[in-house]
Amino acid sequence: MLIKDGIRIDGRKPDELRPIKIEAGVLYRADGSCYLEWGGNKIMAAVYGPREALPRHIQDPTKALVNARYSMASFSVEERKRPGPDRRSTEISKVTSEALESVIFTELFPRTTIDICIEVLDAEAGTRCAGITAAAVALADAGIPMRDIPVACAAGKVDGVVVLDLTSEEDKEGEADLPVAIAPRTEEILLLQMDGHLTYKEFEEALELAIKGCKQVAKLQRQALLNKYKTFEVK
Amino acid sequence: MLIKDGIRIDGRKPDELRPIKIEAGVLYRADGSCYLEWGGNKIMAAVYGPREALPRHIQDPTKALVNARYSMASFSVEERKRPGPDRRSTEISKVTSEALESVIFTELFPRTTIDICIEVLDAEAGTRCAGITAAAVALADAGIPMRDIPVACAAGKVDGVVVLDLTSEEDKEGEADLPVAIAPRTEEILLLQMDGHLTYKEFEEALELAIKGCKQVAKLQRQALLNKYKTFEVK
Amino acid sequence: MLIKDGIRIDGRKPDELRPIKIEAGVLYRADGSCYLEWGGNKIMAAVYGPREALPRHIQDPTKALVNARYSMASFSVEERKRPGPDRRSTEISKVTSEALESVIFTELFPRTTIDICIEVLDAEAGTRCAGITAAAVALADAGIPMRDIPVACAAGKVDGVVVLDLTSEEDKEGEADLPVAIAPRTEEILLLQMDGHLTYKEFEEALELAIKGCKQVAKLQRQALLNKYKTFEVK
Amino acid sequence: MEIPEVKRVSAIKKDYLARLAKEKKRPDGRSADEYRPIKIERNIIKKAEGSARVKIGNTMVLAGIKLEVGEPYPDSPEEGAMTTSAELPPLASPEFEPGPPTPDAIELARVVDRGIRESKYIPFDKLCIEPGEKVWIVFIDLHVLDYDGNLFDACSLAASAALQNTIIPNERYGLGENKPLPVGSPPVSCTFVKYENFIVVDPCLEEEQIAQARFTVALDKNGDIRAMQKGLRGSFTIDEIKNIIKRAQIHAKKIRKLLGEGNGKENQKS
Amino acid sequence: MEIPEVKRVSAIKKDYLARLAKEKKRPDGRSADEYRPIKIERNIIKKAEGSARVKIGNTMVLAGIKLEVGEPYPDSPEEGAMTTSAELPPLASPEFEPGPPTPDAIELARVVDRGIRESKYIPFDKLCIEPGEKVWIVFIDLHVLDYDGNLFDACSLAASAALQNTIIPNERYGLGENKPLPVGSPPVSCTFVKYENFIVVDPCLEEEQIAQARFTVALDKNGDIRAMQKGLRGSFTIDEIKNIIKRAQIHAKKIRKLLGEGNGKENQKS
Amino acid sequence: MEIPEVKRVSAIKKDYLARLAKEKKRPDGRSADEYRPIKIERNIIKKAEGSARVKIGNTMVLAGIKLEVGEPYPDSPEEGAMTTSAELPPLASPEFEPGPPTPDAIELARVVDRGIRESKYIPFDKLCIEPGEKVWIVFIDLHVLDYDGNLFDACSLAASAALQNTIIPNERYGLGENKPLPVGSPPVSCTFVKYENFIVVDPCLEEEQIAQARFTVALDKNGDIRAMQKGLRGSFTIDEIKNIIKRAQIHAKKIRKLLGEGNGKENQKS
Repeated sequence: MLIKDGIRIDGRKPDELRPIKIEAGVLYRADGSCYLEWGGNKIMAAVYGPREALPRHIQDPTKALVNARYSMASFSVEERKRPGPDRRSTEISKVTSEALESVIFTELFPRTTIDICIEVLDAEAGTRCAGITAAAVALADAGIPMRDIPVACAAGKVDGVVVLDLTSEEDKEGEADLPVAIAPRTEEILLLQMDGHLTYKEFEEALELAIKGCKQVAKLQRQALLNKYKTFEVK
Repeated sequence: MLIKDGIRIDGRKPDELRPIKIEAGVLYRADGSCYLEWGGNKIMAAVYGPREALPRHIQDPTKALVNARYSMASFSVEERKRPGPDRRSTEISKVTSEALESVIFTELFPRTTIDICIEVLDAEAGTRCAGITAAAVALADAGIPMRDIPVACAAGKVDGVVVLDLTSEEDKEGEADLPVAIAPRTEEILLLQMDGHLTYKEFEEALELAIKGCKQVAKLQRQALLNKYKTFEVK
Repeated sequence: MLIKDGIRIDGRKPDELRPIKIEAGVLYRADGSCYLEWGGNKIMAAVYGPREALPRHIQDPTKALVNARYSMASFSVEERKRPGPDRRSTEISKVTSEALESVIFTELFPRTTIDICIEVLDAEAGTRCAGITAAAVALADAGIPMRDIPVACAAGKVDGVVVLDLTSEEDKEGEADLPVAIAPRTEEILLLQMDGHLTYKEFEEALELAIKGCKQVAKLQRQALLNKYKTFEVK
Repeated sequence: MEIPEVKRVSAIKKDYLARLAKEKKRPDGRSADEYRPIKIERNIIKKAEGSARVKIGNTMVLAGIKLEVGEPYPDSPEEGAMTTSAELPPLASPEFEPGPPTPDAIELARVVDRGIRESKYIPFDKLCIEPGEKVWIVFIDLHVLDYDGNLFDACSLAASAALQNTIIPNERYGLGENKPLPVGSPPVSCTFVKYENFIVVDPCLEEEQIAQARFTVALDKNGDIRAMQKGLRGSFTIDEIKNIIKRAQIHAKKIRKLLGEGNGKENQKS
Repeated sequence: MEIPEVKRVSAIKKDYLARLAKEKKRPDGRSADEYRPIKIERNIIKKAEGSARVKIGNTMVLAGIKLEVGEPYPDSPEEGAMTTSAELPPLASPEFEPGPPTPDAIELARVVDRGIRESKYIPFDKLCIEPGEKVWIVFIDLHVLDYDGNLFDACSLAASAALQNTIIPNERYGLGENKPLPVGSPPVSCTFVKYENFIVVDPCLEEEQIAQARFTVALDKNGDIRAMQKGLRGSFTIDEIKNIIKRAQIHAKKIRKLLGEGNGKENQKS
Repeated sequence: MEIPEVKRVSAIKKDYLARLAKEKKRPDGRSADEYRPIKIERNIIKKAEGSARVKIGNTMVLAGIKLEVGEPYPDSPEEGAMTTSAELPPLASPEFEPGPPTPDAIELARVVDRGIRESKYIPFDKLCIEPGEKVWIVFIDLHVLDYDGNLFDACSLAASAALQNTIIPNERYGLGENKPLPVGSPPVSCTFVKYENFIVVDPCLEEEQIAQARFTVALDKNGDIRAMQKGLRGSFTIDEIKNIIKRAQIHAKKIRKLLGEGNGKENQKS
């Protein structure tokens, strides 16, 4: 039993997020960066670019290429992960690239590449949403022109209840997981994946909850960016 | 005992081919294609090109490159094969490329590549000969100028008898296998490999039989190409 | 006990080298080459270049690239080694390239590469020093302009005694190994690695001994090159 | 890093398709909610434990199933396992290249895999030979032969059909007689793309080349959702996604019939 | 084959640094024998058995330790084993690229490994579970997060610090209670580079970019030498090397204090 | 995809060789049926269980044999096994590049392998240690040191010679005393190339560079055929091939003597 008297095993209510901490501009070398803690997840994201795409034959004369790379440190999971990309991280890199490219004004930077590095240092369920959220802050920190700052959050179903932001145990034992990324101003959906079992009605409910979660996280993103600029002012 | 009263375990006479079915122009995207069934073998071949060879530094300014790729589907054999080329298929791709290039007027298409894909979908002895035979039809279907349509067939030795077109069991238990590809008009030998044990006299006999087999198969190739054009006429 | 009454298990004194045989110009295709036997080591080294560096984007417009590749034959060690570079040989290739580049007038050959191949055919401790020593002779044989001919030799500590040129058993059971490469005219240090346990004083002693060893080996290098030119004269 | 497919479409063709889209017309004359003809052939590869060839229009894929005895995962010692791979060989398209699986092939295999896994189509608890030691591993290999769009649905359908006629090769491993692989009710996958604000089911290649966003949903026999995947760099509104799922529920019912499902038969199988 | 880093530095910057060097000045104002500020944070990765983040100036690396049960080497059946890897991910520098470890990353990992191994920091004889069958394998993974020079010292220090707080995960393998990994006294690594005949400790990135030669020495608590590595295509004189080692002995004593060593504590640990 | 070697030959050289060929002359003055000098040295690698260096003219290859204990194939539980690899290292030719085996290297290794295997040179039934569990695996590694044409014959000869002096390393595995690897009668390989309708044995590099077709035949002590391989993009007539085999039978007899065969000795060995 994962939910008892409406309270989840980590003490949260069904529509409650895990604790989140976001810091922008934490790296010296990167053009933009973000460190994010979300529950037991620790994520470092960096952005390089726009810079000339090399080798030249991959250049697109009409726009920048957006190339996100999601990667898990070998010590970030219970059983040591072998270094290098596996099939799961290849898929996540792909859907993350697509979600982030949605909001970037890529046509401003033809023949270039915008490289986004997402390193999962400590993992505890929901790393793809945490990674997109961190990468979006790093993009803003790098000054990449975007029509909105993307944000991601998952909803799911556990013990028959639609809940927000699953833990590892809820993800493993629960009935469904629905990671969603949106452009918060317009509520456009940039990423949506799902596995498990949801009726159409449950899906509607879960989607609504995920979007609500995204909007809460979006506030923390903006606060983190604001904090960085404040730091500058103080100096 | 693989031969009894002059009859082989699958009921064939020593100089008899397995049943063969050839169909040309079966794929929509490819420039030329062929589907071939030969005994228990099922082969799909496709041709793309001539098209610009890329990256440019591989281009030959005097002629087209001919690049055949023989590949077995992971489910085409008893024990599942891991995807990707192994040493055997690399060798077969090489000798197949060389055999087919023999007849193509490559000097007409400098700086290009002619790509030939041979996919073994179901395998039962003799896949390299079946692959070359199918590829040759696909080349003709693609309209690649050739001085002849290559064709391949194996002979071998089983229970001391020189036989045509070995089955898996004959290949495994028999004494020799001799795959041969020819240009049927001139009887030039484009491919010849052999492993096993043949006296010089047996070799002469086996080679003659293989060439006889090739010529029978060549008729089926021509019929298949004719059938395709007939189809056009009917429409 | 590896040292008894001042004598090592293979009968050598602490400051004595193993037998060394060097032959220059042994290969037909290479621009320069050297065959070297050093104790149980057998090494073949070849040099190609300076030649145009390809692909072009790796060219350095100010100088030649020096690219040494240390490689062990699969049959050169007790347990068969899988072909291809491992982490150890990658490191040795790197430090060898750096050591040899030190003495080459690379700025004379912009946009080129000087390729140095070191193949260990039979291995018995000290292959990296033997490889550098052989490569240096091959570079001289190829006529590559150098300000000196590098030479390498290891010292170490065994049974508490500082010794020259360790055997396999001494390397395994001993307390320290200190491979050193120098430019013998100036005694500049081109390569120095060490693992084990040495006090500062022991290090000073071992370094002095290694340099002494290098200078002995340098004489054999020069003799080998001389022998080659003598051969020409005789013809 | 891949150059987006869209680059390869000429500006003229793109304009033409965009003009058509504004009139809610598709390049091959179909309506927005019309699949191309679907054809399923089963049991065509003798060496495979199960197989099916699926054509959707000119798109053709072949699914082959192999079973091997292997070790169970430590956390499910009494359950079989499954692995799904997709090959996009150069045979099937001038754009496909030889080499290890591209991100496209990996995404395709993983989406098909999730549909099958989450709908519990294969009862893994029936694939245990010796608890903790030996279980059946089901290998689903998807081989694309001709690529004219909508590989997600073609591959999903081929995998489902191939699993329906799969044999457990007990004899090869000295484990008694061969018998059919038990299967439940298959997932049915429906894929849509959006271009110029026109959302169509079963995209052909030309449509995929200019599509801004893609959506795939896998439904079970009750019309419940078992897997979803949004793809490409465009976006959908919430309403568009809700609408897509409702349209998919209608298509899935029809496609399910091609699998011999949707008429009470599925109860006999499980 | 790598293009030397030095190519990427502009001629103007190189001249500027060379002029500074002649006056024995460094680009960030430090003296030749001055480290940048060093900061060690421990126990920051929950999923790892041990971890530490080390900052030296702007350089930041993370070491994570994992332990797994594995087979011993045939020639040391009663001893555990250790393997050290370094990742130079594109996150940490615009010059790093994804892919398998480069020669730079391999050299870095092997030099750190040798320092730990030769100083007998990990007592492998205490990592035997079942002689000849099961031993603990210690995985040291070095993850560079921000690269502004001197990765050798940063990685060595991070590995040493992470091993100090590492747990043997007996519970995960049903081997009783977790307990701390026993460790001896750590090695301390000091790295110098030489440019324009100026030899400085703890090079920053700009200095590494124009350096002709590099020297790393790992020292034990007695100041004895446990590992050395000369790098890059320049050379050192004998006296320069002797002098470097003496300078390193002074630095190592100070750095050792950051590890809680050098004050008699190390005896309690072993 | 490789650019054919022929591209690298200048047009002038090609014309020159073609003119020579018309007069049935070879660039190094040999007759069409003349091998370059052949030299075999055995037992030169101490760490190998067997070894031989073969020179044919300027071409030099080294074969090293290693034996390891391994599992037999399921379908031959009482037989040892063999695997043959060829390395074309950059040491041996300006055209060879580092990296995994090229198609050329793979073809070379496989043709040598077939000659040895089909002539039953190694009696695999004598390499069983424990039926179904442990057998000897023979690793034949062919290392090209200097490439001036005709690697097929040089590698085949080196492998045969190396196997003749190979030791079964029982002591290393605690299986009693070392003893010689039993061998039968070796295959002898003869290679011909055709250019400008001139067919010559033992091609040197220049001839290989302009050759249109290549033919290799491996013969046993009776002159029977054990393996054949036609290579390159040209063709042979039936009569040409028959003629080549007859010429090969004469050469093989002579080469066999260099292996200490052809004088009744082979009976003592088997």
